[in-house]
Amino acid sequence: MRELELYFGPQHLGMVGNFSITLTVEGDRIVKAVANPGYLHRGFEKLMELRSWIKNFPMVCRMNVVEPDSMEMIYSMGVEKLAGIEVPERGQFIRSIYLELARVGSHLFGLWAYANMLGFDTVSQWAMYHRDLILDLFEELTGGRVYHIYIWPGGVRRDFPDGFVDRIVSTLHSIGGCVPDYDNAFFHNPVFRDRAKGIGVVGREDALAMGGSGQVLRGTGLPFDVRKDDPYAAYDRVPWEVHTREDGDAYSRIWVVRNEMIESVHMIFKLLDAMPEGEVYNRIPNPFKWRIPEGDAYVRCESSRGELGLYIVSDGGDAPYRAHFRTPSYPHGLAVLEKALVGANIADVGNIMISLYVVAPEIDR
Amino acid sequence: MSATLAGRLEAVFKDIRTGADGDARLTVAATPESVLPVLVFLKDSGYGYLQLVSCVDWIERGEMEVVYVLSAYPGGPVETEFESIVLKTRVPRDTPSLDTAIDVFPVAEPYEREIHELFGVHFEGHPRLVPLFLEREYEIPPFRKDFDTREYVEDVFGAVPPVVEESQEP
Amino acid sequence: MDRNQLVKWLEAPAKMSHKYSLHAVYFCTGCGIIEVPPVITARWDAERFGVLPTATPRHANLFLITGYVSVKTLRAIIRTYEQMPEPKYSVGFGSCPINGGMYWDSYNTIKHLDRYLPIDGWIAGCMPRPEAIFVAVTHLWTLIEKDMADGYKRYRRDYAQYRANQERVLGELEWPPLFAAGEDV
Amino acid sequence: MKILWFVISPLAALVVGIIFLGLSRRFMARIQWRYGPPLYQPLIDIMRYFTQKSVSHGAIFDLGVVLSLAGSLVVVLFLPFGGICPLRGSGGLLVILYMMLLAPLGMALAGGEAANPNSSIGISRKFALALGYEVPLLLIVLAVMTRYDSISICEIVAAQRAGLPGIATFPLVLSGFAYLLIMPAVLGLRPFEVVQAPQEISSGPLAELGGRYLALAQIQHALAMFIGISLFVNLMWGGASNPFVFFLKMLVVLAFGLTVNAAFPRLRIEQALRYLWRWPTLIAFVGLVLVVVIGR
Repeated sequence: MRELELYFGPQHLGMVGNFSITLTVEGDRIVKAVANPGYLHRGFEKLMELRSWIKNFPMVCRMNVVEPDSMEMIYSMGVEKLAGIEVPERGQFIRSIYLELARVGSHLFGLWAYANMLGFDTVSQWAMYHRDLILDLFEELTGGRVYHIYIWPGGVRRDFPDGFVDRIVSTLHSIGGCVPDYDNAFFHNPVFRDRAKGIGVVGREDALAMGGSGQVLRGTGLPFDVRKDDPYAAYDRVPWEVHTREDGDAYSRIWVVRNEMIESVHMIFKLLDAMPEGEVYNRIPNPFKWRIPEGDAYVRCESSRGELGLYIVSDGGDAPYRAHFRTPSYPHGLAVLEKALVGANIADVGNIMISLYVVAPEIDR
Repeated sequence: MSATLAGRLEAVFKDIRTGADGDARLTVAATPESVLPVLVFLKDSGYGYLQLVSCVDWIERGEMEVVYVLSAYPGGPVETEFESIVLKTRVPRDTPSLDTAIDVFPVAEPYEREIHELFGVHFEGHPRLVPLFLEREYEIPPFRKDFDTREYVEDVFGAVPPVVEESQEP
Repeated sequence: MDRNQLVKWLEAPAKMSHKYSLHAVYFCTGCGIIEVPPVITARWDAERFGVLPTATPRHANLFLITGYVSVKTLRAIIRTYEQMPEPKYSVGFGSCPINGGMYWDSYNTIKHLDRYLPIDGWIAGCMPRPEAIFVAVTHLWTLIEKDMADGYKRYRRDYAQYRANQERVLGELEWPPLFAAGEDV
Repeated sequence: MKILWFVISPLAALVVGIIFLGLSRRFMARIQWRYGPPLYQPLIDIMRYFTQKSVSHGAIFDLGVVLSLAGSLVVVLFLPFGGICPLRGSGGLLVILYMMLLAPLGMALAGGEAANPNSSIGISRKFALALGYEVPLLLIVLAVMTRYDSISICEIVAAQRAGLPGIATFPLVLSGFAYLLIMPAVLGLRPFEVVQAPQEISSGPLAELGGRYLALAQIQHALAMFIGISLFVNLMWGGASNPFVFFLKMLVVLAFGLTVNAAFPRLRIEQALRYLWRWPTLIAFVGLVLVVVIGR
C-alpha cells in the first residue's frame, strides 16, 4: 500500500501545546512517527545563567504552563540543597498542600484535554470549570491565576490567609461531589472504554528502558512515585497510597489519573488536619547579593506527569552556572511517544499523546 | 567482594574517583573511555534508570563535562544503597566527542541529541544527530558559555526594521 | 452591544457578521493558550459572543497569537495566517509578542511580532486574565466597526516589507510570495 | 400555485435546519453548564462565510460543493413537511434513498480536489459510515413500504394518519427502534461524529473549504439535519397535518439526538461500523421479517 506522510500539528485542534508529529501512514496504520519539538524552545537554561538566583523564579515557572508549581518546587529544592537552607515544618506542610492542589488542577486540565480529544465536550467543559475553581484558590493565596511564584527558598512566601483552609475544604467538597457524575458520564462510559482500551500500550520493559515515570509507569503496575520513594516536603508525614493499573494502555493511565486526583484530595484533608503552627519560611540572605557556595546537586520531585528532576551547578557566583531540568514529558514525548505510535490507528494519535500527558513547553524549555 | 558500591567500582575500574555526599548520593568521575563500561556496571548493580544526561561547559578549564544521573527503580532485582549516582566525565572543549550510551540506555537518545545541538558535543554511533529544537544555524552552539545571547539578539532581531506604513491610498 | 439592532444589520450586514462571528484558529503558539480553554468553556463561555475555536485556518477569521513566538513557530504562524480567508484579524496575546517580554534576551524567540505580521490589537500582561480576552474582543468590535482593524489590508499593501523581514529571520522561505509585487490593493 | 410550493418547501427546510443548528448549539451549551450563543448565531456565521474571500481549488471543487447542496435540496422536495410536499406524485422513498447519497458524493468530489490528506480521510470515513447506516435504513424503509404497501411517502403518511403512527404498531415498533439507534449516524452526531472529527482530522472534508464554499457546506449540513429528522417523523411518527405540529415533532426527535450527542465520546470508524451492522441491522431485519410474515 502507498505510504503517505501526514503532519499532525502544530496547528491542530487535537494538539495540546505547540508540538508536531510527522507520521508515515499506510492506509490507516502508522508505520513511523517522528516527534518534532522545538516550537517552544526559548533557551531557558541559558537565560537562567544570566539572571540571579532569585530572579529565576519567574523564569522556571513558565517552563510548564499547566503545572508551574512543581517547577517552583524543584528549583527551590535545588537552591536549598546547594545553599543548605532548612524549611520550617509548617512551610513543608503548606508546600505539600499547595502542590497537591496544583496536581488536582493539572489532572483536571489533562482530563479536559483527553475528553476534548475524544470529542466529549460535556465532560471536558465540566473539568475545565472545576479547574477554574482551584485557580480561584491560587489567586486568593498568591495573587496569580496561572503563575504563582509562591514557593520560595526557605519555605513559602506567606502563610494561608484567614479562612483559607475552609475555602480549600469547601471547594474540594464541591468538586468531589461531582465525582459520581464524572464516573457515570466518562469513566464508566462504554465508548470511552472502547476508545481507550488496548490503545497506546507501553509495556513495563519499554517504559523502564525509555525512562518512563508517573502515570506511564504506574499504568503498567509499578508503584513508582517519588513522593513515596524519595519523600520531600511533608509527604512522609501522612499515610497515603500509590495507585496503579496493570495494562499499560491509555485506559489504565487515565484511570490512574482519576484515582490519583481523588487520593490527592484525601491527602490534602489529612495534611490540613496534621498541619502544625509556626513559621512558614526561614529568612534567606539579601537576595540581591546572594551568592551560593560552589557545588552541584541533583534533586527530584513528582510533578503531575512524572518525575521532575533538576541538575544544578553553582560556581560560587550570584547566578546558577548551569541548570538542567529533567522534565517528565521529555522522555514521554520523544522516546515513548514515537514507540507507542507505531502500529496505531491515525484516529488515536491525539488519544495516545494526551494519555501520555505530554506538555510541549516542558520538552522544549 | 567489597561491600560498598564505591569500593567495588574502584576495584574494577582503575581510573575513576568516587566521592559519596552525605545524602545518599554517589559521585563518580570517570575518563571518557571508561564511561560506557561504568554505565554497564552500574546498570548491572541495579541502577537501571537513567534520569538525565546533562552537560556543563567549564570554559576556563577548557573542558566540557558530560553528566549522567542514574537511579534505581523500586522493586528492581538488586538492592541499591544510593538514591542517585552522578557520573561525570570531561572531554576537551575543542573536539568534544564521546561514545553514545544508547545501547545501554535507550532513553539517552533524545538527551544526547539535545546536547549535540546545544553544546556541540559529538556522540559517536548515535543514529540521528539531527537538529532537535533549533531552526536557525548558529556559529557557536548556543548553550556554550562563549555564546553571548544578548549580543546575538541585538545583531539578529534588533536588525529587523519595523514596517513603515507606506502612504495611504492614492 | 449592538447585536440586536436591526438597523445596523440592514446598513452593513457584512461588517456586523464579521463582528459577531469571530472564529479563532486553535493554535497553541505559546503559554498564553492556557487561558483559552477557560475562555471557551463553561466558566466564561465565549460562544455567547460568537467566539469559537476552529480546527482549520480556512474557517477562521481571528488569530490569537498566544504568547512568545519562537523562530520555528513564526514559520508556522505565517503559513497559518496566510491561509486564513480575508478579512482576518490578528491579536497578540501577552507581553512576549509585543516586545519579547521576559524573553527579551532569548536567542530563539522573535521580539516584535508586528515586524513580521500585521497585528490589529494587543493584550498586554503575563498572563492576561480571561476577562482581558473579552475586553480585547469588544475592542476589536469597535475597530471593525470603524474600519480600523485593517491588518489584512496593511499586509497586502506592505507585503514586500513584511516578506523581507520574514526572510531576514527565517532565511529563504519555501513557499512563493502570497501577493505578487505591485498587485493592486 | 404548484410552482410556489417548490420554492417554499426548500426555504422552509432551510429555515428549520438553521434553527436546528442554533438550537443544538444552545442545547449542548446548557448541558455543558454554559449559556450558549444566541439562536441566530449560525445565521451570522453563514453570513460571515459568504462575505469572506474564498479560495477555489478548481472547477470540480466548485461543482462538488454545489452538487452536494443541490442533492439535499432535491431530497427536501420529496419529503412532506406537514401538508407541504411539492413532489407527492413521484417515485417516493426509493428516490430519496438514492438522492441522499448525492450529498456525500459532492463532498467527496470537493474534498478530493482539495488534496488535503485530512479531507481524504474524512471522505473515506463518510462513505464507510454511509455504508454502515444505509443497510439498516434500507431494511427499515422496506419494512415500512411492505407494511403500508406503498412506495409513496405521502401515502404512507396518510395511512398512518388514518390509524396509529407506525412506531406505535406492533411489527413496525422494531423498525422504529432501529431507526432511533442509527439516527445519530444519519445526522452525524456523536458517537458517530467521525466524519468531521475536528480533534482528529481537522474537520475532515470541510478542512479546505473557506468563504462561500463553507457557507454552502453549512447550509447543506442544516438541510441534512432536516432530512434525517423529517424522514423519521414521516415514516414512523405519522407526519402531521400542518407544518407547525410537524416542527414540534421534529423538535422532540432532535432533543433525543442531542442528548445522545452530549452523553458519548466519538467512536472510531470501525467500531461505529461494527455497532451499526450488529444491533440496528439485526433489529431492523427482524422487524422486516415480522412485517412480511404477520404485519400485513
